[in-house]
Amino acid sequence: MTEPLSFELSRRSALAPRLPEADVRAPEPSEVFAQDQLRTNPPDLPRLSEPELMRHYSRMASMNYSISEQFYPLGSCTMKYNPVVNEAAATLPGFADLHPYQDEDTVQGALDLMWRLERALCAVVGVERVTLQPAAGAHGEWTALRMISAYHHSRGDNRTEVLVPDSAHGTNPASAALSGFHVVEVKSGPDGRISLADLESKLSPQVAALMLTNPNTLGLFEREILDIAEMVHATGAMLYYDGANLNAFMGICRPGDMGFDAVHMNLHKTFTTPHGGGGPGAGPVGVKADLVPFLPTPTVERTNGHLKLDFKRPKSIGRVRSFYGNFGMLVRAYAYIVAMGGDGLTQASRDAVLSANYLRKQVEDDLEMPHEGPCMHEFVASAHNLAPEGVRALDVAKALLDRGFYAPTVYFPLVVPEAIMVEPTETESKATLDAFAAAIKEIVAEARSNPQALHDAPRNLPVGRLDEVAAARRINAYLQGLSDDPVLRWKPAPK
Amino acid sequence: MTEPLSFELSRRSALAPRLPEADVRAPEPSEVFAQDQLRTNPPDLPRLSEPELMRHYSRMASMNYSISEQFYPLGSCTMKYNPVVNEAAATLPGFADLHPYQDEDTVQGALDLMWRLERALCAVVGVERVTLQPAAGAHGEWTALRMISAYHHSRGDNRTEVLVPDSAHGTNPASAALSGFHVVEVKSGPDGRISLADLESKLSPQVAALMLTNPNTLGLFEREILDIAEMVHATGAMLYYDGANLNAFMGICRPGDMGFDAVHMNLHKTFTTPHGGGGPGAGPVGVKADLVPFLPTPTVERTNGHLKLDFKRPKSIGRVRSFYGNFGMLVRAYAYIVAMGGDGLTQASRDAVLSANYLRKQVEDDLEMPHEGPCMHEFVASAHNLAPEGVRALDVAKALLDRGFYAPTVYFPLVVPEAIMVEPTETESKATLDAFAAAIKEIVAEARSNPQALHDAPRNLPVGRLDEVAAARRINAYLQGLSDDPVLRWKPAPK
Amino acid sequence: MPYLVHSDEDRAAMLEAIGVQSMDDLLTDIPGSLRLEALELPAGLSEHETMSQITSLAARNRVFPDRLTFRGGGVYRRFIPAAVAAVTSKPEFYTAYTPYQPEASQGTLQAIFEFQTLIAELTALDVANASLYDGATAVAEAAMMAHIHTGRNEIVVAGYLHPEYVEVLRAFSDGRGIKVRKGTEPGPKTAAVIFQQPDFLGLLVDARTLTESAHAAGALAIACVDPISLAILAPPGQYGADIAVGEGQQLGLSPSYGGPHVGFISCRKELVRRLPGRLIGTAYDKQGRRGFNLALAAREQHIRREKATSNICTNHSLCALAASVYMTYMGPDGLRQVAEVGFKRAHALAERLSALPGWEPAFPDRQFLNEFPMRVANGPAVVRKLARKGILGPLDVHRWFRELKGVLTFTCTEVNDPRALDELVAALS
Amino acid sequence: MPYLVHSDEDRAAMLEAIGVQSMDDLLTDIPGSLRLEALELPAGLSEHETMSQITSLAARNRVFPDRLTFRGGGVYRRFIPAAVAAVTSKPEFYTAYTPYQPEASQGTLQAIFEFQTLIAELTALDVANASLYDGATAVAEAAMMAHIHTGRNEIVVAGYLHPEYVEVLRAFSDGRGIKVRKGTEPGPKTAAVIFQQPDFLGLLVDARTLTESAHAAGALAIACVDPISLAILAPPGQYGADIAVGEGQQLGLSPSYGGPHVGFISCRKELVRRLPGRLIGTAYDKQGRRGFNLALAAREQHIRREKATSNICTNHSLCALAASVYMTYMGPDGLRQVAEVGFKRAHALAERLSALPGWEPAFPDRQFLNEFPMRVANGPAVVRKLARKGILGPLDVHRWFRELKGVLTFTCTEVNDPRALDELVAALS
Ligand SMILES: Cc1ncc(COP(=O)(O)O)c(C=O)c1O
Ligand SMILES: Cc1ncc(COP(=O)(O)O)c(C=O)c1O
Repeated sequence: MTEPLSFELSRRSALAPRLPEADVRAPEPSEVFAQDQLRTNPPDLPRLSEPELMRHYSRMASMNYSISEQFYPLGSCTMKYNPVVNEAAATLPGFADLHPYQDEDTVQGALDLMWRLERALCAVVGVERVTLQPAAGAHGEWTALRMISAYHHSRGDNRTEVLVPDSAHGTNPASAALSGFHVVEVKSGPDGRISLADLESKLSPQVAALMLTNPNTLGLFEREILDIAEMVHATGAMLYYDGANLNAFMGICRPGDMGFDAVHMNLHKTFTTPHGGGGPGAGPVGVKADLVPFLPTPTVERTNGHLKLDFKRPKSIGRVRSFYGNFGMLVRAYAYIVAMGGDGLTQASRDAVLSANYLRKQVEDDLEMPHEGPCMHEFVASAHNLAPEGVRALDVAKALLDRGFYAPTVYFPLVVPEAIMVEPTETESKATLDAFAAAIKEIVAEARSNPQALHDAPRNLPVGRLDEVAAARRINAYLQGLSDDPVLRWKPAPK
Repeated sequence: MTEPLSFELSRRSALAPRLPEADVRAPEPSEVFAQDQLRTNPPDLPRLSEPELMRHYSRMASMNYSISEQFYPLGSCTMKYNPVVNEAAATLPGFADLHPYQDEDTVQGALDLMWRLERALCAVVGVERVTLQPAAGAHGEWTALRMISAYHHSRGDNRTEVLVPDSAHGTNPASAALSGFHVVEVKSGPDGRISLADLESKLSPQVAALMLTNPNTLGLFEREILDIAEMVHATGAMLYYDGANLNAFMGICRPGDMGFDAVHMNLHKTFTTPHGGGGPGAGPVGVKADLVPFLPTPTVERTNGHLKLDFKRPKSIGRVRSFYGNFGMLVRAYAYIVAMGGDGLTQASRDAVLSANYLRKQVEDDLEMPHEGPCMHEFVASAHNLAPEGVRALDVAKALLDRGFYAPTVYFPLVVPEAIMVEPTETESKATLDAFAAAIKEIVAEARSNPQALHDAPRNLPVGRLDEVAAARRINAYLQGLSDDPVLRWKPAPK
Repeated sequence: MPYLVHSDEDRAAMLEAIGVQSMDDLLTDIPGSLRLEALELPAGLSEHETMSQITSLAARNRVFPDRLTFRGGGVYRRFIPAAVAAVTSKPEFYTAYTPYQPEASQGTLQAIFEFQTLIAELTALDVANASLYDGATAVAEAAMMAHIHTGRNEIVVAGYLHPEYVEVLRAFSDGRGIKVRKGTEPGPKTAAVIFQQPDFLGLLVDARTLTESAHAAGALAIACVDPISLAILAPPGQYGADIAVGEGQQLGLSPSYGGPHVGFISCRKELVRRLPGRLIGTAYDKQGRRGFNLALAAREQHIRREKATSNICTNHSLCALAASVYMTYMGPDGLRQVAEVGFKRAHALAERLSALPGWEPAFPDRQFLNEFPMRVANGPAVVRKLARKGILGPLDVHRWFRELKGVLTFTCTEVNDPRALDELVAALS
Repeated sequence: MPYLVHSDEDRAAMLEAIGVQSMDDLLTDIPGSLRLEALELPAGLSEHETMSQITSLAARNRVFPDRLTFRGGGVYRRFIPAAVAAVTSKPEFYTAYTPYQPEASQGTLQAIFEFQTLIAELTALDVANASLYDGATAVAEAAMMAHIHTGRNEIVVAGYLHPEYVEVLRAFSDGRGIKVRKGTEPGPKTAAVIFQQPDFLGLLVDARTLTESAHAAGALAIACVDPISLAILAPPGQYGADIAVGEGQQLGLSPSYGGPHVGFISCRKELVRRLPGRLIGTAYDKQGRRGFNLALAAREQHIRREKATSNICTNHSLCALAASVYMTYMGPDGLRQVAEVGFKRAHALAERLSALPGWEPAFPDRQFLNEFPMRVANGPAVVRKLARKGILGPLDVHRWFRELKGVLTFTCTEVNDPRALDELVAALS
């Protein structure tokens, strides 16, 4: 069943909620402001009673798949269990009700938490300092590139290029470009790893940094990472670590030890802060000593047990967002780290790798495996083998939805045709992995026996497969002034 | 999709949760207790990791209909919107973390809340005092009957009978019987109201009380309530009000004014405390002056702004449960009353009556209406008119489930064959009522065109119609020792 | 008004559809003399003002930290996993009614079926019901079962049964002409012997002997048990009790000034038909899928009316759900761990208190689990002094028992960390 | 370990199925020299101990009551309807990912589509996106849009734009060779004029004139607005601004020491293809059922990579959901009421403060809505004194602006009840 929009449920006659009255002697806005400064037409917000509102959102919620109810093997996204106690922690009034401009001595607990979280993250990734300010992974990438840029500038070195592998996530080249760099792509070799030859050929004194994730987006560990680091550093460039794949090796190895100079972490992946249907996340960035002077302001500093915010950092790249980061998410991540401990985090990564290899094994005869294993915390399969039946990765994805599973990431990374990228995480049971493998087998069998059924999937969801092409056409028509349907928003009927 | 039992998901090898260690020097239990005092086999509780546990319960939750997502027109149950702010109120640490044996001066806020709630309930139903102790409606009925019994005894009057109308809820006769009374049934007349003639014939000096609800379970106001009260009181009996139907007339009239001597209220109906899938509720009982000495201990008393619990009540019937009632539910009900105010409660009842009459009107041509309107806050229809097609009230109920509505109460009250008892409440929109009426029309049409479809309902739910007869047979077999399947519990496989 | 949905326009349209002029036309059955002008209640408030008022009431209560709470007496501070509230705050659970339509209520039904199994396992008896209001009414309901089952009119209460439970038992018994007697010797009229294990003071009773003497007299044995204790102590089924009852607050429910909590009851197969309240069982649909439904309804008020085994209708489902989540979170090992931590800390504390001048164990020969009675000269003063130091000290049981002057019961659980014990001892020294 | 599911037995079975001997066989790609012994972190704690530790950190913060909080500066205490948390705490919303599979994500998609519409309505512009990180990055993203759209390299910041937003704007601009200049006069290189309405001090700017002068110079006008103010004040669309941005914290989000909050951005139709981040649109299935999906993805990083309009991937969806619930709860009249209450109380307070000796309005000729600057000799001392009395007093803006010595900005909202104003004035007298 679909649910009407709040705007469609709205009735003009519905009453406003009861709210406090001003209860003071004061003028009306119309007595104070010029006509021109006042709004002429009230905004057309919906008018719903509270019971209608709550039911509206409750019904919408039930139209979502989520890790709370479904296996959500979305590769590269590390959809692991979000501990419920973390929600309780973040909503403690002692955190939730703090104003960001309170005086330092009234927020010692908050600052201490940030300090401790920073130390813990330093320990996990092997760096000197961490800024907690960036709001997400992409924001962290860009923040790090700003620091790398500032570093080179501070040495009078005007480097203009950033190298990015062809298997990289789209945010990497985008962040580099937005940071003012020219993006140069580095090719992957046949084994799914970066081609050292190609890298060699692209490295030059113009190169400011190489952005890598390891294991890479194919779930494969870059075995030659130490050589890569040496090559990169030899040209004076820096090595940047996209931390989206950090879940693969906590306690097993560290980006800092591999030679990475800057590292972002997605707290909403590795450190269980919930993804919220698309954020908020948190994308702290860790750096080695060379980059420390360039960290965003303020940093959290501790002297004799007293914590303070340090705004006086002359070489800093400045602020990358308001205040001190997505503090509420930092609380959750800290709670996770405390509960897991060093032993727990290590076991988490080991289990994540184990689960990925186990699941890969279960489906290796059903889908194509373009690269040899073992994989790390995720693997990329291909639906290429179903091409003869006209079945695509997208069909497999939709058929999984019908079977009660969210779909893996599809068509990413771009280097694998019909990619199906599966990341089970450590918080899914063997029974769930087995059920997923059985569903894949069933779908592959159906691809052979009745491919149309797969094209028709999903059938058990509130809507069937949406026609995205037609939708794009309608948007074009609107933007070109050929249609009144704004597509990107509801529009009140003309009065 | 169905969900395995936690016991079925359990694996012997699963780890226990991390818990605090004792961290003190102390003996082991086995060193202190005799062998005989120790448990020999650990209980066979399931072993699930937290992620598995949370998903298990999340999936079960999604198998429920509830007022948060569905119209739930369950007659006599007043399934109205449960304000979300009330949940926040009840879980404030200042309430949730109070120990019942804290000293009075550390719980003044809690006692004041109880005091204020008592005053508010007195105002709504028109009585002198209210005890907040009973845990539910049935418990309140029994508590009131205990008081009525004590009252008569205190006057040396040994009355042995309680009169209960044939349309009464099953808890009424059960409560009377458990209170040691002999139950005598009073018949309803053809207009759905109590037959005064029959009442007359049953009244005698043996009668301790008449239990009534008004509007009665047919949703009809007992027009002759003042005559009834006079007749009952004339014989020295008391009049008891079953408050399940109080939502019909808050601010419109009051049981106390009608002549009722004792009144229970279901806070989980009229006062929006959530029903929890079957409780906890709260069933306060209000009484007129004659019964005040018999109230359960303790009562809450206020002198000069200081609140205390009064345990010294020599005529009291004693305690009806531990501590002071379902305090958490009292907080919720109080929050509701404060937010609604006198004006809001009155409008709530008016809207409840309006909605019931409106919905009755929409379906009066589709189902049989055994009694003339107007009704109060609910109405009882009958599926008797579908009998020629072999369709029963139960079929209508199941067909409604398939259409996204919970079912009305069926087969109650007993005086209407194939009863379908509909209580829309004031918190459902006209649009919802219209949709429900449309569903009824569709079902009635289907009864004529394809009755088998209705017998096969529900089809869109996790399970189809359950064979309750076979289930009962299996229980009998178990209880008679003819089967190993306990039916009423999961049983570990023999080791 | 906050939770209403109809606008005046809706109301007019609905009245018109009904075919009446005004609301009053729908209320004509109500005698005019009964019609009220208005409720004598203040006008409603906005949500913000409502919460401000409620919050300031809450602020007039004093909350003692869990780690410094040593008071029990039937309600205990314990670690409650966040999973419990995460489940019980799901509207699909908390805003559903009693599962009359099983196909649309499988969530509640399955959860309660699991609760029944958990309680049956814990007590080592055959079948448990879907919940009762609290421990006190559970004791009373069990006594009523025994009364009907044996046809006898006397209940013997052995030892220190929670005094409030005894009061409730009396209220239940009074109406039905049942005599409640304290003692340990059942007679020919005795329907049941009821004992609490550990008892109200925290002391262990000789459950097996009490059970055997009940049986010897043709009476039933009813054990009122602490569910967490059963991870260590012999469960009722092991020593042959017929019915087990108890209070489930410790299984994941907050103290909440005494409620809502949850009563549980389980029994031997032979007594199942006498059980009060709801029972959930398995049932199958035509496709053979397993589901759950309300079972043995023929015992209940809505079918049997005055002949029902009890009048209970609404029970404490959501609290039973909380208890299920708690027990499932713990598992057998977790529950044992929790029970042991309380046991050990209580024993460590008892030893330290006994070393303080003027303090002595009230019953030095009796064993206890995690609650224990000490004797001291000036009980009430000690408790007041601790309160001033921010400690919710022991329970002064003299209030209920004359013979226990100066007896204070202390409780320890996993929330009373060792430093909290130090603070308590320091405050008493 | 708390959140892991595999038992040792499971692990062994899985290794066997994979066909390896040990975990290490799966980690052979990692050079031995990189392998870690162990993390330098303490061992894990139980949930109870974890929460105890976190709770004691929280206890080391001082929470001022909302009613006695007069500090704003971009983050405000407001009444948050309980409905907001009731919705955002639904796991179906908060544990979902970005809605890549629309058919299994209609809840999130529809909610965000409603958010886009609400923001577009509020700002009176054509289209809004699905959210940005915060107000600061929203300003910067808008500037980048203008830079690309006009091909120009200068951003003019007019008046008191939030100083932290300016800093972030600079950080964004630096990398791309864009100059940020303060002033009100755009020139031929100006891509956009950015102003805040009301500004950082709470004062109204002449939005129409600024917009017109931007347009006259061929630049875009970017208005950074307070969403609640738009219930009273002219929205950007009304005075012709091209892009509206702002911080949505006031729409139902707690202060939370500065985040997570939510940035919003809306624009004229002509600029839609330049928008950063996610956009949701309607789409239909074969049966003609309306659904919602991610739209215009060709602007985004996962398709366009280095040519994308922005690098944003994860945005602030759940905060946008909270804001949607808030705005829907309020409706147009509720939002106006909230805005008016703040306006009136602020004006009442300003008048009373102006009557105090030594106090004067810092900009007596300028109008304000619910935040306003006062001047007093000893600003910092006043603020400290109030803190001692339990009041989170005004914001000392001298910290950012040399010229504003002794200027303190006060904020009033519906949570500062009249008695709270009395208490503040009394504390200052
Ligand atoms: C490999 C990789 N890098 C970067 C990102 C961007 O992170 P965020 O979405 O937090 O901005 C992602 C997120 O999907 C990713 O998978
Ligand atoms: C008319 C009537 N009386 C009494 C009761 C019993 O109330 P409770 O379920 O709270 O015990 C009900 C509940 O369904 C009822 O409808």
